[in-house]
Amino acid sequence: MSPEERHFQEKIDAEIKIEAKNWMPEAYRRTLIRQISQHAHSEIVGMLPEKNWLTRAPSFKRKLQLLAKIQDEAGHGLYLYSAMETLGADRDEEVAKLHRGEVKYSSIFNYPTRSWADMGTIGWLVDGAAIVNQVVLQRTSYGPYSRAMIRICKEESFHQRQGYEILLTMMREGNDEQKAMVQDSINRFWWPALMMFGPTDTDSPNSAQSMAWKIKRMSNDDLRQRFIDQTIPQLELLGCTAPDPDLKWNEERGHYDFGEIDWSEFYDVLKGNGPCNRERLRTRREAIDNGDWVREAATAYASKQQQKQHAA
Amino acid sequence: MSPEERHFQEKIDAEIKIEAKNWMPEAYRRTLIRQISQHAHSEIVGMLPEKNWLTRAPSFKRKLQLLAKIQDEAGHGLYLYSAMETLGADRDEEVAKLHRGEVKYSSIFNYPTRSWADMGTIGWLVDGAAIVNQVVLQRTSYGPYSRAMIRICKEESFHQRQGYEILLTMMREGNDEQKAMVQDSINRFWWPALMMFGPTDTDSPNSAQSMAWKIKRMSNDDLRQRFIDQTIPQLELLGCTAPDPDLKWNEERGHYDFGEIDWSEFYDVLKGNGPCNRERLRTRREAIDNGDWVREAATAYASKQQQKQHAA
Amino acid sequence: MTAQLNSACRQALVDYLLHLGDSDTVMSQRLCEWVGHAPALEEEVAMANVGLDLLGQARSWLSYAAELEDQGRDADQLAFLRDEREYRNLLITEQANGNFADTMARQFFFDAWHFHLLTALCQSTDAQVQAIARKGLKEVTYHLRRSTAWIKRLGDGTAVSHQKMQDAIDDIWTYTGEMFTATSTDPLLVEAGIVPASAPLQQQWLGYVQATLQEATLTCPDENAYMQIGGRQGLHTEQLGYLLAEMQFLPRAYPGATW
Amino acid sequence: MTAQLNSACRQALVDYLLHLGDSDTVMSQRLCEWVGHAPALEEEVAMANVGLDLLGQARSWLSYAAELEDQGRDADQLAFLRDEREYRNLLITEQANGNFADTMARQFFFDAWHFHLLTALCQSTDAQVQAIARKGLKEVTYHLRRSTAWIKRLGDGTAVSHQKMQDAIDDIWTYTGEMFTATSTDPLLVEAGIVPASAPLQQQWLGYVQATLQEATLTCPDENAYMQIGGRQGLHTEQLGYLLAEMQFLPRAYPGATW
Repeated sequence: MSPEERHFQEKIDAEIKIEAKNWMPEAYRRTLIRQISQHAHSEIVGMLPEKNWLTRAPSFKRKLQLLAKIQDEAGHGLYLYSAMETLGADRDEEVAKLHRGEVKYSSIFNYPTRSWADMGTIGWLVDGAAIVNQVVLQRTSYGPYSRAMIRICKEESFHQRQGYEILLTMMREGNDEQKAMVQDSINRFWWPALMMFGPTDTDSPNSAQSMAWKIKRMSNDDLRQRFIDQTIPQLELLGCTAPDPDLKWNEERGHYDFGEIDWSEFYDVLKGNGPCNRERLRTRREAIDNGDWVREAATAYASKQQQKQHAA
Repeated sequence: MSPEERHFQEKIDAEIKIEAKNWMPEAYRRTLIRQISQHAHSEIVGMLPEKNWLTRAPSFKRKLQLLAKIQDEAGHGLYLYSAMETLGADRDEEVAKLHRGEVKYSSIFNYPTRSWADMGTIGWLVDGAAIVNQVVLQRTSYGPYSRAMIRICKEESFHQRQGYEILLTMMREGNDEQKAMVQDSINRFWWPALMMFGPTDTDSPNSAQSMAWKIKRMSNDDLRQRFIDQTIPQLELLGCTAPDPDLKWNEERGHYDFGEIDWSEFYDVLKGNGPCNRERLRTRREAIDNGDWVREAATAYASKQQQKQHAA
Repeated sequence: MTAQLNSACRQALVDYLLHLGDSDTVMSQRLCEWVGHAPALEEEVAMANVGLDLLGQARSWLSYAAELEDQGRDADQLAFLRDEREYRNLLITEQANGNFADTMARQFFFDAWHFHLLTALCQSTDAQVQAIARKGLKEVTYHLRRSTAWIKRLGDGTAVSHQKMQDAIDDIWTYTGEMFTATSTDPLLVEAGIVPASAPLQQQWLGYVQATLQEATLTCPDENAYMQIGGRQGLHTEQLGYLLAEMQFLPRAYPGATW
Repeated sequence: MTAQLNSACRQALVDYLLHLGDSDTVMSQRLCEWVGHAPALEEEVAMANVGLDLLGQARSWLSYAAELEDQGRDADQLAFLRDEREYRNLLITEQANGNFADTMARQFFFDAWHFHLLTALCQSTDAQVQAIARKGLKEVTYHLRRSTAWIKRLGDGTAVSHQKMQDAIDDIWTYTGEMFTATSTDPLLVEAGIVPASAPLQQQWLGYVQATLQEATLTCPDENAYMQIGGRQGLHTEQLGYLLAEMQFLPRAYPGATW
């Protein structure tokens, strides 16, 4: 280990944040760029399944909430890309990698939103799972990422409560069709939400280094267990069930036991075979391609303005 | 008058049809091409206001009827372009003239369809007005046009009855909202339908020659009066009213009197200022432009096939 | 004949009829969207013609489903008042029109399935299914001839049309596998001789498709590629909801009205 | 203050409020359609922001309309259960998004009207109108600043953007005149000092628009060109029906449901 590396690891061990200008191992930088860009891409792609019901939101209140949530997500994307750029990466280049299929975004957004209840379930389960992850990441070792997480977590918690409230309203004040919509939505998103924490620890070979660098701070399986434990009481309060016959409280462990996750589905979706992988990427690619002339115009205008100022 | 001209006019006077291979004055040919192409264009553009409710037709029965009607109109367009081509004109060239705004189609199709009732009103009033015109044109002097008219009139009468039946169903079996929809639709289409017969005879300078050639066989005003006279009893049977306070039976004339037509609106729409002129032309232009590569492919394939047959 | 069906079989048949009727309904709605936008006047006529046939078949299948279901609903109520989650159409039918090649790829794969399925249904032990299939087969024979001709024209037309046609085929391929999946209750119907088994159907379809694409100088995608399914379980792509919102607007906005 | 309105004036005000609320609702819906499709992430945020503001204003106007109307309806029922013929929005708001220049032309003309109108409504003799206008004006000031900036950027950007921007302006111009037309009952409101007269508003609008377009190196179309009207009478273009079918789907499909 070089003196720089030793010094770096000592800071990490002492819970001192690494900042943009500090020396860091190249692999640390690369791992972070990859992770933050994936996180940013997920915020942006994650707008699409919600947009699918935005134009069909059933009331002013719900439409305002949903649009505000989507706007927050675009904002999260912006913070995260900024945090990523402190590491010397370029936003456009990372987005191009996404569009070429070289980087991923969270697989959960490859599932379609099939009813209004999905707007509740995404807020509650999907954002809920994201928060469990992000709460831990608030203590991640890289300063700008950690600070972005703190800001994002606050807003996400708000979204999660809103999502839960959508479902609660449908279960408590809704008719039978609406209640069925909620249960159906939970049935469809339950397992994909559990998959959001990634493969089981035994199949997650890169985790060890990330843990040592404190980029990651808890294992996939521990995060997943934490999510399940905190979610089941909320599920019961809704009066709904999880589509998992093996789910039950284990007094001994002090945790819920749960059934086997169908990892073949996870890997299928990851490979591009989810129901919406193609649509999501196509939508994003077209948005950027169709916007080429707009961004070019803005650049041209800005440089004309600058020239005028110089001339004056 | 040359001997050819005399012979031609004698045939006209004797009610002998002029056929494609017969000699005819150049102006007769040009007038006919213009009239038939406008008629054909009207069939095609006329599909668009109906298409606007096709995807929202309220039942299988109505959707089947409407789609069949639209299909008939495309068919009418085909006959009419064929009749026109017997005069040496080219369909693509005439369509290009339409798209360049050099030729018109019936102004009635520049009005939007704002409710389902408009599907009834267009069938009843608009096709009804067209039929009054076309019934007379069955006796027009040019053979291919006359025969096309005979075929078209049969189908149009069927459409007219269907349109009327749509309105009758809404008035007799409908709720108050549906009845209001019908009356509103009649209010909107009444005057434009009357304008379909063109300007008053005093403002219609080209009519005399067309009458002599028996391309036209009744004056605009006579056709309009005939339409009104036959329509009012149907209007009364519906239990609706016309938006014309001056409309009343004139015992002496044996016809209905009616109010002054707002010709400024007629000329505005003709000039391109109707509510839908731009959309209609744009839709047609884009359809043909977007289809360029398809038609080119079909031509290329056909010539490849021909070459293969020659080679074999 | 319907009296002889036991209740499980009857329910299975209702489900199957909804699948057929909904697929025809949605496909027809997509064709309606083309009106006024076709690349040539002759195609306006042809697309309307196919749309009409499918709409008529949809009504027949749904009328029979309503009759068997026996809950006082008619074909219109089934088509215009069920929400997305209850729709049983094939996912391929709800895919957006795209360009003319996209529409033709969708149509061709659908027609080839439809033709071989109706051919088999002409031998159904259920007289009503048989009657509807016989009537429909005449129409679908023409549909398939037409879409096959377009695949060849576009595939073996110009370089531009070839590329567009290949892209269209590659793009929609993932929705073709679903046509040969069975629900848990389909075997009851197969056993009763009411509907054909999927496996031989798939072989016929694939043979026809491969031969046509080859003649059209196009590459047939991998038959073992990953396939999207879900339509028969009411699990649709995000496109269907919009289609239904538009199609069902009037019956939803004016409940109980007669039109 | 509402108690002091006589019944004719009250009806006129309800109508005017529907006009404001519906215009904001429809404009916001069009902006919602852009989500995920904007040319840059910053624009996603900005468009959502404008859409949110307009949606909030729509709710305020319609809530007040519902209160004055006093028929037991609320803002949601007004927005989600009225059909096209009852909608009172400006035709410009319902025009399709087109490309980014089309959307910006629509937004700019609307914002310039909106800004000058709300400025005037800040002096309304109706306290509630005044309060909603004051709150809205802050938001609309930003909207106008943003759309003005885009008109300049695209107009004086590249040759391509200049052409697209000019085409967009020429195309939507025919829908701008309607913003300054009055209904038969508007004079009651003008007389009561509740709303401003249109003529001075139009002059302010035109001055601002002409100056901006000039700076953007764009040509301002003829102010005396033929103008399409009808929105305030519920006479809409063929675009609104589809927008409402989508927007109103859930409340129509599940009557009376709480969400």
